[in-house]
Amino acid sequence: GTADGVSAEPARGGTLNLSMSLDPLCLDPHAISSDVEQIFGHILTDNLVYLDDKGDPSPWLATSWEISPDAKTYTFHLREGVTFSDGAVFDAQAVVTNFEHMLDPATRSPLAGPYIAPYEDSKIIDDYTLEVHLSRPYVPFLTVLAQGWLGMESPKAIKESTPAQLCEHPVGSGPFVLTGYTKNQSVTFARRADYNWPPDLYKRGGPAYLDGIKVDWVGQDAVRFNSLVSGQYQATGYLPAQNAQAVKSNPALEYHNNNRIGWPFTLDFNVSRAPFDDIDVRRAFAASVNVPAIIQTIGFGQRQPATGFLDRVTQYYDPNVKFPGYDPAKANQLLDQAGWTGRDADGYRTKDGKVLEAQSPVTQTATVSPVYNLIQAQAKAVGFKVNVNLLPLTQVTTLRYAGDYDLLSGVWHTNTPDVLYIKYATESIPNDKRLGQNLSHLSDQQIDTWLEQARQTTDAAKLRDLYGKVQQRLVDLVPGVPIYDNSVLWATSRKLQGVITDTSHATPVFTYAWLTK
Amino acid sequence: MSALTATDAALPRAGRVRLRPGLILAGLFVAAVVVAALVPQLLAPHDPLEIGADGAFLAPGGTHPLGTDESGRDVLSRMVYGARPSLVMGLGATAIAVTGGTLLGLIAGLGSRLTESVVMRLIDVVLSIPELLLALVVITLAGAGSTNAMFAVAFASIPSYARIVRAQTHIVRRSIFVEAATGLGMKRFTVIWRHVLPNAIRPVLVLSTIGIGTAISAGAALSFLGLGAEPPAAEWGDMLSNGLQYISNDWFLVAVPSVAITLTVLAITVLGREVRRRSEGRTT
Amino acid sequence: MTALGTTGTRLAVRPTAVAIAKRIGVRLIAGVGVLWGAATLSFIALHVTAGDAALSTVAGQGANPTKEVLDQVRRDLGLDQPLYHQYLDYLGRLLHGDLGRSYQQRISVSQAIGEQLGQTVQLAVAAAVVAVLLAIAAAVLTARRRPWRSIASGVELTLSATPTFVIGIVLLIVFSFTLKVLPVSGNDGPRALILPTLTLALPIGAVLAQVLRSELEEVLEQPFILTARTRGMRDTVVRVRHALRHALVQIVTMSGFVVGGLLGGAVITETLFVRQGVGQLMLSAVTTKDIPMVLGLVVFAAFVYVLVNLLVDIAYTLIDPRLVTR
Amino acid sequence: MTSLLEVAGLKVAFNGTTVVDGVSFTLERGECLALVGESGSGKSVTTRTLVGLPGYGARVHTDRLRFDGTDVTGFTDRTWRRVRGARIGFVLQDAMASLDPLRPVGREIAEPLALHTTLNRAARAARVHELLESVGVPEPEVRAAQYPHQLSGGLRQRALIASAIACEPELLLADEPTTALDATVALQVLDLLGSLKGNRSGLLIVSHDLAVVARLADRVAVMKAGRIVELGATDAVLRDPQHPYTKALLAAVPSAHAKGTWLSTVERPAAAAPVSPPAAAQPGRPVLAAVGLRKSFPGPDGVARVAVEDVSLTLRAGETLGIVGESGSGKSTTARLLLGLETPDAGEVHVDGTPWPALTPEQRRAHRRRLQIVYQDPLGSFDPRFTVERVIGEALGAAGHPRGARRERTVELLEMVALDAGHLRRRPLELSGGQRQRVAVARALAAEPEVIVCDEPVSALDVSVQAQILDLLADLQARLGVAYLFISHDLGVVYHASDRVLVMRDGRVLESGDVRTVFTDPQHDYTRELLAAIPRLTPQVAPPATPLGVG
Ligand SMILES: Nc1ncnc2c1ncn2[C@@H]1O[C@H](COP(=O)(O)OP(=O)(O)OP(=O)(O)O)[C@@H](O)[C@H]1O
Ligand SMILES: Nc1ncnc2c1ncn2[C@@H]1O[C@H](COP(=O)(O)OP(=O)(O)OP(=O)(O)O)[C@@H](O)[C@H]1O
Ligand SMILES: [Mg+2]
Ligand SMILES: [Mg+2]
Repeated sequence: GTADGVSAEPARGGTLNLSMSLDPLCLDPHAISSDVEQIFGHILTDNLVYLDDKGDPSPWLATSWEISPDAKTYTFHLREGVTFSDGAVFDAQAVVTNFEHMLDPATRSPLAGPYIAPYEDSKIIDDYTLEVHLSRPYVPFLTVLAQGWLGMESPKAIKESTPAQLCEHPVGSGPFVLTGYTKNQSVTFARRADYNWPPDLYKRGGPAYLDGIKVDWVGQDAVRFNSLVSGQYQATGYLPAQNAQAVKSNPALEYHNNNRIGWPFTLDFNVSRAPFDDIDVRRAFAASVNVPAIIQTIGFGQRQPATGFLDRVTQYYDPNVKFPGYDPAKANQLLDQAGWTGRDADGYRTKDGKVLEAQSPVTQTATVSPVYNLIQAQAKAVGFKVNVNLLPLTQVTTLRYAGDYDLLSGVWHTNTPDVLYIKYATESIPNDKRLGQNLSHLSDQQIDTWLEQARQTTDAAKLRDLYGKVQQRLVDLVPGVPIYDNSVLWATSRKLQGVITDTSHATPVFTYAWLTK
Repeated sequence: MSALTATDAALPRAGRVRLRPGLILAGLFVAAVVVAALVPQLLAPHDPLEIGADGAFLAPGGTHPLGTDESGRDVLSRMVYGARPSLVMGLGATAIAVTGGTLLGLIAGLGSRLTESVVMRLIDVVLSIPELLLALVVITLAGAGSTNAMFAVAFASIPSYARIVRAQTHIVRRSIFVEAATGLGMKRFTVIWRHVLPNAIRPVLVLSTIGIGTAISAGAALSFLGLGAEPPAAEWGDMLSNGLQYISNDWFLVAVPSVAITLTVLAITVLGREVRRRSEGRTT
Repeated sequence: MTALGTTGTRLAVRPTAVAIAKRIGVRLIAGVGVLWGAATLSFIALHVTAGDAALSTVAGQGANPTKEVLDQVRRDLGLDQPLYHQYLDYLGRLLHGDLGRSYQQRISVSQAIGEQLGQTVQLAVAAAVVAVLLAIAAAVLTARRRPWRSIASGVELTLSATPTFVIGIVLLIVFSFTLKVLPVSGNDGPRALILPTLTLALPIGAVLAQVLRSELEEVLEQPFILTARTRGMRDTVVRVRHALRHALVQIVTMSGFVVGGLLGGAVITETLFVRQGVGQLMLSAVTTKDIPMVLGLVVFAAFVYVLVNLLVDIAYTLIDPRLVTR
Repeated sequence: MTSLLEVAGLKVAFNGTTVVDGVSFTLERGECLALVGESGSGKSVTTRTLVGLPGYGARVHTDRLRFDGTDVTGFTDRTWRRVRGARIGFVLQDAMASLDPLRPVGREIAEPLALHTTLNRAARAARVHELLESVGVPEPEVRAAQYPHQLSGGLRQRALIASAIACEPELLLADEPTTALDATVALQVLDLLGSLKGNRSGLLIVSHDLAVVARLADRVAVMKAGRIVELGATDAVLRDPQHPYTKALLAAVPSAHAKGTWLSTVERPAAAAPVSPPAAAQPGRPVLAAVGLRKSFPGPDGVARVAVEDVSLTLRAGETLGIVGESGSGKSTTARLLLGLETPDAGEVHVDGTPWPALTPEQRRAHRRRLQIVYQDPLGSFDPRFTVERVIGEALGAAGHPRGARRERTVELLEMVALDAGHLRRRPLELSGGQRQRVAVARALAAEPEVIVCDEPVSALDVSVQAQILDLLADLQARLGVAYLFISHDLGVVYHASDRVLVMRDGRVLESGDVRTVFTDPQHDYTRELLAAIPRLTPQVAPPATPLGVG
């Protein structure tokens, strides 16, 4: 914002009207997995650490820390003078209460708890020094603490409220305080006058400039875009890609397309069963997908094609690893080679009377992304039948954990390359004892070893090497087809200045944003 | 003897038809929709699923008379191919609903008092849930998809048909001509089969012609909410909700299916009303 | 004289009150039956379906919960109990007016419905009023008046055949996207209510107008209308004072249709205009299999149905004295 | 002095069809003119045109139309409104439907007062009570607060008249004021109307029945097909009709002729002559007999209402037994009990000596066929989808006729009821009232019955059509020897058609016996009252009825 020099001098006051697409239905960051929380996280709560521009943790509410050589004990030195908006004091006990709240099953934490799953216990050294013990080496622990879902909440509120109440009214130490929440409609925040503990990287201090923020949920893409254009809102999240061009050419608006850290939008193959248990079939399918065409159609040129299984802004992303591209001739050749040489009446390949087909359960929504149509059409061109089954969310979820599918699509946004552990470690395969995100059911010993080693070191060179090898190995094993890098599209009014882009989530931070008159 | 007939007034014979222009237009439109449903390849210039090489959001003209959609598919062809699911929805749902409704209505209307009250209370219960909610629940049970949507729409309209049949059965059962037939010494079953059934079903059949339009509209609404047809099948409601996303890019994507649905429902309604009018003995 | 007049009125009224009370009593009992039936049917229906509600509660896309969390949720929701147990439990709570807690929102269903109800009621009432007024105006002004009658009935036919969402989209495009005179979305302010209200009201109003007009025309054929004319009454007064009341009976009869249409239309209108309300709640509850919420909404809808029927019954007896004593 | 009303060359057409074709007459003050003629002859249209309300889509042309000397042809709607209700009162044809069912009758009666006078609400209420009293409504305060459906037909008709005379109009038009009423009530209404004329106001009364107006009118105008075919003093017209149509109308009044007389003007079918002498002379075996029948129905409030109480009767082969009684007296219920369509609460019905309950279903069906019924409403008794051929064919089938021979027999039957084969393909809706009634008779005959129950077979018909049906029935009895149970509330018709008669009231038989005996020497007060109300052609002195007068 400031670069345009419209108004370099911050002005105080005004309420920011922000439109978002979907209410998480719970505002307690520990209890939800919604993307929206990354914005709220930094409105309501502060984190122990903040990532620097290299992706390494830097101080925020924790001023410094030490890691034991076995990577299992972390000693945090905490910032003094921080208070929660209900008056509770931020100290070592508060941090412990937060960790325990994240892990308490009653919280039903879908993300925060699992991110610190190795947490065992803590020892309070003094009011502002805390020693945390993990059950196993887990260096990414520090990094994930920078995520919005792991923001610090008031221990008083945690103790005095039921989890459901906390959903309605979480209390943090952030620059704004929750003042009103109507489910599915709007949530309002007011500035906290005594806020003075932003991360140094914000390069500003003191309370926020805005008097308040009002967030409305506007589900329809077309309506959200048009209400932005009409001036009803000064900022809009999840800008529909099809409207990007219009925003760019609108002099009153500013366009933001920020790449995010994590796992790109990928089609996972279920490698545990036919037909994708055959690596040739996987390779063939991958070669049949025309990624640039898909991106052009669904991304309106706003997305970058993925090059491998990590988004390119992720730490230790290896630009030399290249996922092979669209090559229908090769796809046909591989399928012939795999024995799928017959053809049925519709032109689909068969082997021993069986049609080459894949089941792809997709959550039904009013508008299903055209990506499935495109993939279906492209696969058909090489004789591969993709059945897109639109199902209610519940049934898709049930199928997902039961492993009953051939193709599943998704993204995984986080702030650490350890996402590869979440997605591809054998330990992450769902089974009846554990839920997990390794939906391709890939189980590779080498990958497991490298990912485990990466969890034990802070040595950048070693990490680069380990993650590089994993990325290459994944390209070789083809557990899926990476399609495009995950990015977040935003539009803001030119009247809104001083928006900071968050280093973990690439979302806007409004702490020191202001509205010009 | 024939002199007695002198008092016979000249009476209008039924079947004299006066066609109004609206009726003709409606008839032609429905005919076109039927042709599109039966042999879409006759009217459609392209394969509705084919993702064209010439790109998305093409303006109308050239090889794409109505342009292309977000995936580069030909809009005209999709519109033409969309006729079939709509008609199948309209006819299928109505047929199921009328059959179910007639059965229930007859059971209630001819059965014992106990049977009647059980059936009617059941119908009351179903009727107490708004149609769309009922359809949504049915789809939650069965999953989305055009067949399930058809059953959902049908299921939701069974009660109203059943009520009509039951009420009609009651009227017919007590009507003098049924008594007259009984008075001729005919068997109960014969009387029911020959007189009660056909007369009880009649109004429902007439109403169902209008019901077809309503069912098409309801089916499109489900697709619009994302609970109907499965992509990439061309279906009007689905085209519409997709097009709505791109309304700022190309309003044609919304206009085409809107007009198609509206005109089809309108034309069927116009014809249905004419059928009803005729059945009530009005000729103008 | 006046005293005697009152006696006469009382004579006519006394059996009325008793008769109405009796009718209401019978209706209430039937209504409870309907509520129970609706609750039971949907309970069975929802529990028979595929899909694990606990999973969808905490394990949607992007979530990575632990097994303990999932088990905890199952316990919290009572999903680990046998089905008959869950049913009896549910009925028991229902008897106390407790609809249970929403899986997704983690608040009580009555609270969730209560929070959204205001918006929907606002929309529905506005739409109902607009629909009825438009219908009455159209019918009274155009019944048996030649060129206007055809024009109005053509417009009505088109509107009643146009799906709600198409009407909404057209209004949005014209007034919000193109003319930019009305807000695109939102729940606040009367201006944001205009387009959704019209969207909901137009098709319903069109159907009502058609029914009303044909009813009016039928009434206008009646001898008592001619009688009123032979007394020297002017046409418009005859329409309003004599004919309209009869036609209103028809509107009362159709109130079931109107309420159903409003509730169903609300789902679509709220989706389209991104308004909050019971319709939205319904849609999201159904798609996420939020069982208590869906059940609550079904029971709520059934309750509205029972209530409306009751009111209709009372309205009938108020409008048409024949129904009481006949 | 100018005439009250002058009409010359009045023509009214609907959609190009002329329905009133050059009507001319005058009406003086203090005079009563009757307009008579069969249904559809244009009587109502003529009267409506007199107040400027000919109907939707009417085209009116008139050479002269003056009211009290003023030419009203150029009246605007506004001017008309000042005349209507104030100077011309109108009692519409359909009394049952001429009062707004949703408003108390008092409000309806007060309406002309509100429109044309400056009376306030209380004064209007007082005037309404006064008016009701003057038309002979007891307890006017109570009645004024009641709704039309709470009033009997007679009271409703009176209320309507009260509303028409509320502003003391100079001209009162009464269209069929007695059609819907029971004979006794009709008489009272006629007397009421008679008492209204006399001073300075004129009365125009419309009816399809010459006899009805005979006792009231000073002059009679006979209408046919939109024209006045005869106009003259009542006495003269009745005694010496000039136009053949008037003659036919007069001849068709059944009460004037005993059984066996041919009523209609059309020639008697050759095959039928001569009509056999009254069957009562040769009593046959009893085919239907009832002993102590009783039947009650649950009313809307759940309380049982007795419809038939202790009815016993015997119907012999070849005779006609008439049942008379006012509406609701249990006539139809008795018939249905006899036919076994309804089970009695007490008593027994014997068919050929066997009681219904003793019969097997098989035997019952056989018996049913032998007992046929012709309904008051023939249209409702046909399956609307069936053609005449199927209607009769079905009855033939029931009587065991083989399929192949049915067509021929159907044509025969149609000829018997004077319809030709051209009617075979028609559906009930495509037939006129008289034709439907004849098809109903043909169907009854098709089953080859011994008994035909005729439940009000002619009450919905015009006199001329009524005459044809009555003739037909008589002719068939003579030829086929069927027995009739003849139900009617019209004593004239029963007198004409029956050998023996049963008078019913409130479900009980008051009196029974040979029709001549009962009619000439009634034993019961009620029977006498009924008989007094029979319209007669010769104008008589009205029996001493309740004294009525306008206040
Ligand atoms: N509003 C109208 N539109 C068209 N035709 C009409 C209208 N009113 C009356 N007619 C026709 O005019 C003719 C005369 O009708 P009218 O009502 O005057 O008969 P009527 O002599 O009063 O008969 P009835 O004894 O049955 O009352 C009939 O054929 C009727 O169908
Ligand atoms: N099926 C029925 N249910 C209830 N009440 C009935 C039924 N049939 C007849 N009644 C009542 O029994 C009484 C006698 O009726 P019925 O039809 O025999 O009279 P009616 O003499 O034929 O009269 P009308 O001349 O009007 O035809 C009436 O009060 C009527 O309301
Ligand atoms: Mg008339
Ligand atoms: Mg009767």
